[in-house]
Amino acid sequence: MEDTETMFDTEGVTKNFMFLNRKAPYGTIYAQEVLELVLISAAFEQNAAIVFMDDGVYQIVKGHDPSVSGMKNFSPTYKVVEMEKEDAEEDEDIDMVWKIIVEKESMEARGLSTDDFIINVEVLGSQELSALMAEQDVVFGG
Amino acid sequence: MEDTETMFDTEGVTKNFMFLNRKAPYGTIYAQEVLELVLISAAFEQNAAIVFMDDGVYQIVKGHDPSVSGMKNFSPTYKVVEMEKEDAEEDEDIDMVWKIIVEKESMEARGLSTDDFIINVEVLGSQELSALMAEQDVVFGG
Amino acid sequence: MLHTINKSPFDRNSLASCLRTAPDGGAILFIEDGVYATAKGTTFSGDVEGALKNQKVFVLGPDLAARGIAEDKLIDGISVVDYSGFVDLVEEFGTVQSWL
Amino acid sequence: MLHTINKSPFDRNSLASCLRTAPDGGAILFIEDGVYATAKGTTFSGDVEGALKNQKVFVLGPDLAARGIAEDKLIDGISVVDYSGFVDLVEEFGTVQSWL
Amino acid sequence: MKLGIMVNEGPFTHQASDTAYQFAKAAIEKGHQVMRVFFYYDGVNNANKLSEPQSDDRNLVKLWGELAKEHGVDLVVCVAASLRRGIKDDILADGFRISGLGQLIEVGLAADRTITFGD
Amino acid sequence: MKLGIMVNEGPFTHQASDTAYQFAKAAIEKGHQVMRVFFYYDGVNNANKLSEPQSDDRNLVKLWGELAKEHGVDLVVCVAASLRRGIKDDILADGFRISGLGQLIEVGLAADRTITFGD
Repeated sequence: MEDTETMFDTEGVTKNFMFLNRKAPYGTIYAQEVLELVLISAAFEQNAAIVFMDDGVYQIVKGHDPSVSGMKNFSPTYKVVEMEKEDAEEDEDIDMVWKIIVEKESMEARGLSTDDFIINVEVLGSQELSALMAEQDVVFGG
Repeated sequence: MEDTETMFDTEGVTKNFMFLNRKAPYGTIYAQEVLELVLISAAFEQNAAIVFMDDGVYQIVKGHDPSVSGMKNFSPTYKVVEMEKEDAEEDEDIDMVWKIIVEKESMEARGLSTDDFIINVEVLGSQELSALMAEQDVVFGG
Repeated sequence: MLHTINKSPFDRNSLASCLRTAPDGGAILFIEDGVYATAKGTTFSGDVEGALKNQKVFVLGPDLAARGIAEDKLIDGISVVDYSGFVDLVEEFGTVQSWL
Repeated sequence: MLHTINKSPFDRNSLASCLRTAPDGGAILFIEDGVYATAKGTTFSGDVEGALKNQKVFVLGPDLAARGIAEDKLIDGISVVDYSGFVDLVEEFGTVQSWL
Repeated sequence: MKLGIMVNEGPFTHQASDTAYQFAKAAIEKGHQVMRVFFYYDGVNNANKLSEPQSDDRNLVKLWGELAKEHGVDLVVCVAASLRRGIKDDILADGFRISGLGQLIEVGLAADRTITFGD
Repeated sequence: MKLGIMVNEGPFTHQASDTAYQFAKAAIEKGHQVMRVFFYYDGVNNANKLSEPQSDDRNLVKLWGELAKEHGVDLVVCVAASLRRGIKDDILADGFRISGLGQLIEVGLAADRTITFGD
């Protein structure tokens, strides 16, 4: 498969990747296309912190229906991300650790709580998120 | 010339056009391409209010030199806009009225004064700008 | 005059700029990511409540639905329109200014 | 950790989000329209002065020049780098986070 | 009511083109006339006929073209903006034509309302 | 130092591609290796060979191609993002190749630093 074709020697390399989602869904495509990147990364069995902060927290709110605006509903893909995370936790042959995180301050500023989200998330305050950032090797999104 | 080719009957129609510049130059192309629109509009001899507010006020700051960033300096084009305005004022055969306006609140929030600008501008407070907006037929930019 | 706002108030300054300069007696229509401004209980709800004193305020229903915002979460006094209602607002309120 | 900020603080919330979460002891580099945050006397100068307590702060010279911001207008404590200096910062401070 | 529409962003990346299309369609259904849609800035990318979205996604290039064909809407792509971005006759989708910026001022003069969709 | 670069916006509309190019050039001049530049989102528009800027403006499509040719930089355009936006082999500029998103994760693993330029 083209998507896992390799050119560099990365045998045995493990890194911490952060996917930082800060944009609202539908108004721009960033939320949707970064999801494609997250899913591809699973094939490489790397650690991933999938973070929702600022307007990115709106990406995982329940009840999206963009059909009347003529757009595609990519909301179910977040469930796939959640499944990948759970599979990695359950399968002892897979070393990768995935985290799905919401920044507390962003969530509260928007009047949201974890009940509003379609997936299970870990809520971190800015200071805890800061500590997690310091552990990353590569940060995508923004 | 293709740019003044017409398809609709607009003989004798005069309107007030506002070109609202709210974006900083160079980071995005909007400032540059809206200028091209302002200049084309001169051929139609319409009234124009060219307004700089929010980060748009940075467009007319003196001393731009984007060459080291590899970009084109379109700053001199604002002088052309100013000349069009002055020509319209002096030529009694031309009915169009052009205004070049800076919103006071936007200018002050950025620590700028009219001395910082490469062209002469009229400074209006939000309330005065509001009154001018109410007179417009078409608003471009944003 | 009809003002459209298509950006989240958390991300951009369009809402603030519109409220500072919009002539009284017009209408504001929130579309696309702008619809986040119309929900109750956010840090920007107060600004929109203030706007309701001088402007009629509308929100595009299809964009609310896209983002999962139920109509019972809207700030009181905001009316929901569909694309057909959007066209009506353009006809009724005259010049359109898009805050981009 | 190196943070780049390429948006005007007047237009977007990147600066605020970066300052809220950036780990101490790293560096912030302002590029593109982000360089407007580095001038003295704006409504955001205080935020950047605050950042200088926990982070080293840099600004990309070519982008200052593009926008006509003279170096004597910069907030004290900010260092100017060129593209070569930008590369050095990436090498020195490790993981790069671009606040877009 | 006679309408002019300006579209400033390409398809997919921003919702602008979607909203403009839905607005134009609704206006036509109500009996209004969309005189012209003018594509400026990255909006010129709406005219790239090579665009091939996933099968379950909307195809904006095709949707605009169909609107032009069925309702005689004039779809104009700015020549200067197109040259820069590589939108040329070779890849211009059906229903679009390339012309100058004057066409935008003209529709602003001719239409009862002109509305912009962008970022 | 081995570098990976991600470019998220097309030429001209945002400065992202300019900054990425200047950064890549400076890194190479200092003796670092730019392993790969990956173009995602609207970044795929950097590979449109029909792009024809005004004669006094920079030509980013050509500049990237020259960098690839002179210094062996691997310029990869995301296939999924390209299909949507109509960037296909017919109009693919010299020096670019179309491949999958895995190429971005791969360079993230192989490079010492990976840096993103976007909007």
